[in-house]
Amino acid sequence: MAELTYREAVAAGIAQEMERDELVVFLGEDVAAAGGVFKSTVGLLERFGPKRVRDCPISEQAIIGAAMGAAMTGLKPIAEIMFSDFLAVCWDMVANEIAKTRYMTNGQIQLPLVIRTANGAGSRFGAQHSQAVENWAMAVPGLKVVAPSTPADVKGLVAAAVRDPDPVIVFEQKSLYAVKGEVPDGEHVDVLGKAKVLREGKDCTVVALALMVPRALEAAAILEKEHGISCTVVDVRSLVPLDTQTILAEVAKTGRLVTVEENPRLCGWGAEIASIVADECFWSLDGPIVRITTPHVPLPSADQLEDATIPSVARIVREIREKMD
Amino acid sequence: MAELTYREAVAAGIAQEMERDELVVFLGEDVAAAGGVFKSTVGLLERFGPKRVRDCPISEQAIIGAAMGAAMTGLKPIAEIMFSDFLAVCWDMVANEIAKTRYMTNGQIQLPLVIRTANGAGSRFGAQHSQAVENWAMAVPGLKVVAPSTPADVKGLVAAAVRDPDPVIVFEQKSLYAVKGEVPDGEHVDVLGKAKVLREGKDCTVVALALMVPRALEAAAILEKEHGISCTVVDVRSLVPLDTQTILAEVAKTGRLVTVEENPRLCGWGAEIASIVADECFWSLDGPIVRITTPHVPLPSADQLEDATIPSVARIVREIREKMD
Amino acid sequence: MDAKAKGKKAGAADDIGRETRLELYRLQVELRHCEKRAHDLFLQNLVKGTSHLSLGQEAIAAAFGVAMRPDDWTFCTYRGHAHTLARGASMSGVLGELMGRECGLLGGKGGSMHLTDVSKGAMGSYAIIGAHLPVAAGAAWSAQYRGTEQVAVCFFGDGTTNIGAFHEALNFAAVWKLPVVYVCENNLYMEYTPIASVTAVEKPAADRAAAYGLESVVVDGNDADEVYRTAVKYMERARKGGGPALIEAVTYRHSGHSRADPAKYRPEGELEKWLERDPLKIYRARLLKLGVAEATLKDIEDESMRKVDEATAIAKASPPPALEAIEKNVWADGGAAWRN
Amino acid sequence: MDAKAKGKKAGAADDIGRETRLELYRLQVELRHCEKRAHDLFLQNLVKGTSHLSLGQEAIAAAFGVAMRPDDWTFCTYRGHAHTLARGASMSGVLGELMGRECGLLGGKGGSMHLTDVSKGAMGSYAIIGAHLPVAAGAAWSAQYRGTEQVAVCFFGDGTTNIGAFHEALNFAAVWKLPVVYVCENNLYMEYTPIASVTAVEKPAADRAAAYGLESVVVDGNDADEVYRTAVKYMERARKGGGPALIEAVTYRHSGHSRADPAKYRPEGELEKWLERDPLKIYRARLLKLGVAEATLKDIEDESMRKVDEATAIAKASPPPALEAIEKNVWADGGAAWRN
Ligand SMILES: Cc1ncc(C[n+]2csc(CCOP(=O)(O)OP(=O)(O)O)c2C)c(N)n1
Ligand SMILES: Cc1ncc(C[n+]2csc(CCOP(=O)(O)OP(=O)(O)O)c2C)c(N)n1
Ligand SMILES: [Mg+2]
Ligand SMILES: [Mg+2]
Repeated sequence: MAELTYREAVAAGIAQEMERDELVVFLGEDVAAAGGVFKSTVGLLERFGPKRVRDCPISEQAIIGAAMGAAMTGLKPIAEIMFSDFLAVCWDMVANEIAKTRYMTNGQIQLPLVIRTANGAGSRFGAQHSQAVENWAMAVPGLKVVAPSTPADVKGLVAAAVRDPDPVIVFEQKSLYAVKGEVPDGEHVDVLGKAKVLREGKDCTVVALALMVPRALEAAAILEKEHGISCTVVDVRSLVPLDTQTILAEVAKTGRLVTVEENPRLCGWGAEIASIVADECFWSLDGPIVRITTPHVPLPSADQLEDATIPSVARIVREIREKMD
Repeated sequence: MAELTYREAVAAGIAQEMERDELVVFLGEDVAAAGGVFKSTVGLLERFGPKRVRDCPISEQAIIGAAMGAAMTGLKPIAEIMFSDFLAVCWDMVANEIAKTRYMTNGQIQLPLVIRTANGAGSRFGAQHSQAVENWAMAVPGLKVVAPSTPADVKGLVAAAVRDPDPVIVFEQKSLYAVKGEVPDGEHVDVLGKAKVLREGKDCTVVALALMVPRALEAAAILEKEHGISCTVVDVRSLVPLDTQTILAEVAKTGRLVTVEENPRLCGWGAEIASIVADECFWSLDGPIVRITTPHVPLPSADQLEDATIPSVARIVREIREKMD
Repeated sequence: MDAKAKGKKAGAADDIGRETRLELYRLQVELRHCEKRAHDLFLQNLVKGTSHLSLGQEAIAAAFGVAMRPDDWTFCTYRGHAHTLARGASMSGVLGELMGRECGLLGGKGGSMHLTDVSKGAMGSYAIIGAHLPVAAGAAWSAQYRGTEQVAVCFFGDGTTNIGAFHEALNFAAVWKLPVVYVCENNLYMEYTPIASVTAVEKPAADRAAAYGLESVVVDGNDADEVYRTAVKYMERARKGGGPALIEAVTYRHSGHSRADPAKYRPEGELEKWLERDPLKIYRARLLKLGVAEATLKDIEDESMRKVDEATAIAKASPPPALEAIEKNVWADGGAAWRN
Repeated sequence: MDAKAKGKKAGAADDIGRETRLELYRLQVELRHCEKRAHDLFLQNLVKGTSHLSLGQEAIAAAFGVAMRPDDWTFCTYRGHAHTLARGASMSGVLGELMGRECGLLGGKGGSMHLTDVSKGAMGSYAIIGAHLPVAAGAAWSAQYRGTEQVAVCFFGDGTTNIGAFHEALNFAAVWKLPVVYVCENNLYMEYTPIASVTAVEKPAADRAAAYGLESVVVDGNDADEVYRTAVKYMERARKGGGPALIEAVTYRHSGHSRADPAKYRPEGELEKWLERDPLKIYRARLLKLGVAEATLKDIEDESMRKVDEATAIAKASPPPALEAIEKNVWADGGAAWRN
């Protein structure tokens, strides 16, 4: 096992797949010569050359459209959208073209492509560069969606996304890029659609994603130690496909569900999970379902404001305590 | 009371507000000389002239951007996006610019504008012209969102949207344009953020929107008559602001919640409502929360397929019966 | 607009052989008959959704259809019946799709605006303005990457030149020197609005070519020979690494924008003027002048009508799609599961 | 690229009075000092988010700042400190916003990329490439509609010319003859990528002007007088109903793209060459040559430094915003409620 940062693990995942398969190509803005604005693709140009690793104009529609056209004719493109907020600029390509084409053509066109993007808050960049928008993608039929929380997961899920025959969007969390973690040596490929149970508890099942996972774990430790509340923590990892078996099973065991979401409140992924649990797991529930989310506001930029807006460890602890009373 | 079609009521709502306030202007593609592809703006050009009613190039970003620039400098624009699917083409303008600008500028910039768009299925137009995407808009902080189900409501809510100082998106349902209904004579202005209880029942509260409202009502009549199940039916009407008071009160009375949504399953507005109810109304619930939605697929175009994809009266009846047993 | 941007006539010298010319005629006739049939079927309420006919614009689809290599790729719009047929897609598949039948090219799941036949290189019809221009660039990139000398051809309308994706795709294709030929069919209108009233230049595509370092090319879109020569020229150049082209073919649609449109917005006499310049009329006269026998043409026409009748019968006999299709083919595994 | 598209030098004859020239110098100096201070504050870890400096590009913001009427509107990008200050926005408000303080122009809610001061006509800084070009057109529409003779001026970079919104806005503004002046500051790079490597034409804005029926205008963006003359000319034309303009001002940024960027991608000697053409250096020399006393310039410089020091002190003394701000000002009622 080597210790890598999350950003290094992204590059390692891409490199592993480009090494394996010549049809894998990578494109985006400032990704090649500069190695990406988050330095998550450093070294790829040097290793795979300018034919396979390409810098693009500021043309997100062209980038994603080109990835789509290349994918339907035999390549396996990985396209980077620098900040996930910019998905809005090419949302038609993502939500109306890529997501629907296989279905509309009754399976004639296959789109083995990956869109990677830096998602979420923590960098004081303000409301146009900091949103968590994984729920936008989850809402669109025809897209697979993952949001890894560790270096090992990001490497393995990027690799799995490249190998998957369907379009996959990988949401990388900006605030996790500098985080270090063990990554398995050699080829590492994960599986789409599997949640991970990171901690087992008796009182409450906490379901979290991406940056909220380490926070949920920390909160669970505090709740256990200081308040005697014992929490299961599930890392959802993949929003589509969604591992409802794991989630339902873990909620059934504790009788309570708390979601911890970075996305703003309305129509967040937690709402979907809550609605599934409230239907299929209703009779096992011992109390209300609780959602802890970013409030339904655009994100403020000042450091104190931003920190106080997205769910913090302290807020998770406080809300779970209050609701478990 | 005059009887108007839903499409006539749209034009009547716009005309009422343009008559009242010279600062109200209207722009879109094929909206002026042609009166709109759904004929929902017939007569406006003749009545208010080419300075106030303007045909635009196929440039959705320019149309919505221009509405934004005009709104921040004193006009009150109404912009049409022909099909709601095309919101994806200008999603950056809607979700990143219009929704966030007031917040980011700490209230300096005000955006009194309306975006109207034809939403939803029923016309056999295929997956790129038939989606129900009201949940896309609901998920974005800073947007108000309404989806009227009757001619009276569409007139009154369009008028309310024009008068509201914030950006409002009006989702008009394509399949309702030809529907007739009574519309109050004279000035008619509704209120944003109010749900309507259309029918009171004892066993179950059915919450629906737009095209699903008449279907829910019809289903409720059948359930009552043929199966002895008595349903409350609530027309949500406004997703943001959301009238949670009415919804929670009605669910508390019956102990059951069923949402009927045209949007595809994942992260639909019904998920949000389900999560609110599962938290705040948990102890009043007598059974699982049920969501009846379009399955999570792009829409097929053939008539039989399309009809079988979105929730039908028969399916609503069947699912409620099964779940109420 | 200044004169220099007005473009030049492309291709003129090289001759076109008799066989090619007959093929060009055959294809135009077939597209015409099939579109007319689509219209009839609509009047019989057998076409359920919308439909956008190419009546009057057949020369363009036909000329490219004849000029393209079988492994080249076509990308077109909702107004794509002709372009799809011109690549050799099954006519019953096209009519069946319009009618929402199981035999449709897309099994009834896509509809008239999304005709696709990958086996013939018809890589899809796109119904949101502009979106397929970047997609075509991507296909061209894939050909370039793999060195296959395939060319992507992308058809769109005059109205499409005002949307952002047009601009992004053209610049992208030019910078990467991609083997893609963009063909703007300027039929003077977007839906119901005259293109001149919403466009800053006179020739919506050609006057913008220079913005991408490309030549300004305008052709008579109602003259199949002229379109054919231009197609050959720029496709060959693209094939050999010469990069993209942007061709503006001026034409006119005889019917309304879509089945819902009676086209009342046209100035009086405009349609009549263009009917004089009907591509089939022009081409038939030319063939006769070139010495082709009337009987040869008549045979082509009759044969084409038989083909249309046959396709219609097959489509009419085809059942509606099974309801199971609804939850099929979202994913490559054939299904639609979003959860375990 | 062909010669005809290369554009012509705009404005040259008319003279600029001494007072205006001193004002142009004063403003350039002030923008320079303030940007340098922003950089210092960043090194002291007092600027919390990102920041994009205009060092080296001050002549453009200053020239327009002087040329604009107080009720004209500015739309700019994340690289907008200079443009906002040039309209007269409070310097402590700008620095305070960069530092995330309560005294910031946006109360700390927007950050360095969104500087806005509506009271001065600074209608926002937009951080997603291209978005503000249509918005500026909309403001111009509002001026045209109400007959106020206001002009909207919209600044953006070379990289922005390749995104769809650029194209849509320019066509829209041209067709509606809107009073908006688009100013492309061509500083040769997008973030870290040379613009030439991703753009099909040499002059990313000017070579596209013809695509919107507009004149090709290229100016030396490091010469405040040249920019000023051009600004006056096209703003006046727009004010009188002559429609939009697209001006390409060639310039260079002395620092990296943003605070995170050491700008190692530049070829050796490039920065040095451009430092020779530093707009302040050029302008100072010109004023001396025109007979302005060294002491007058020195006074301006000292006064500007005092102003920056004062603004810094105010910003540093300002507290962080109260946490209640988080749920304020989503809606016009001042709140953030999405439910009752
Ligand atoms: C983004 C988008 N905006 C609007 C439409 C609605 N629409 C469909 S066809 C059309 C006109 C297109 O005109 P043109 O490009 O000239 O093609 P033509 O129909 O004339 O072949 C419009 C506006 C659309 N499909 N997509
Ligand atoms: C749609 C979009 N894509 C990418 C970015 C990231 N980005 C920020 S600045 C920038 C470069 C812009 O270059 P240019 O327009 O030349 O302006 P400059 O920074 O040189 O002033 C990029 C790519 C963005 N903000 N928005
Ligand atoms: Mg057209
Ligand atoms: Mg630049």
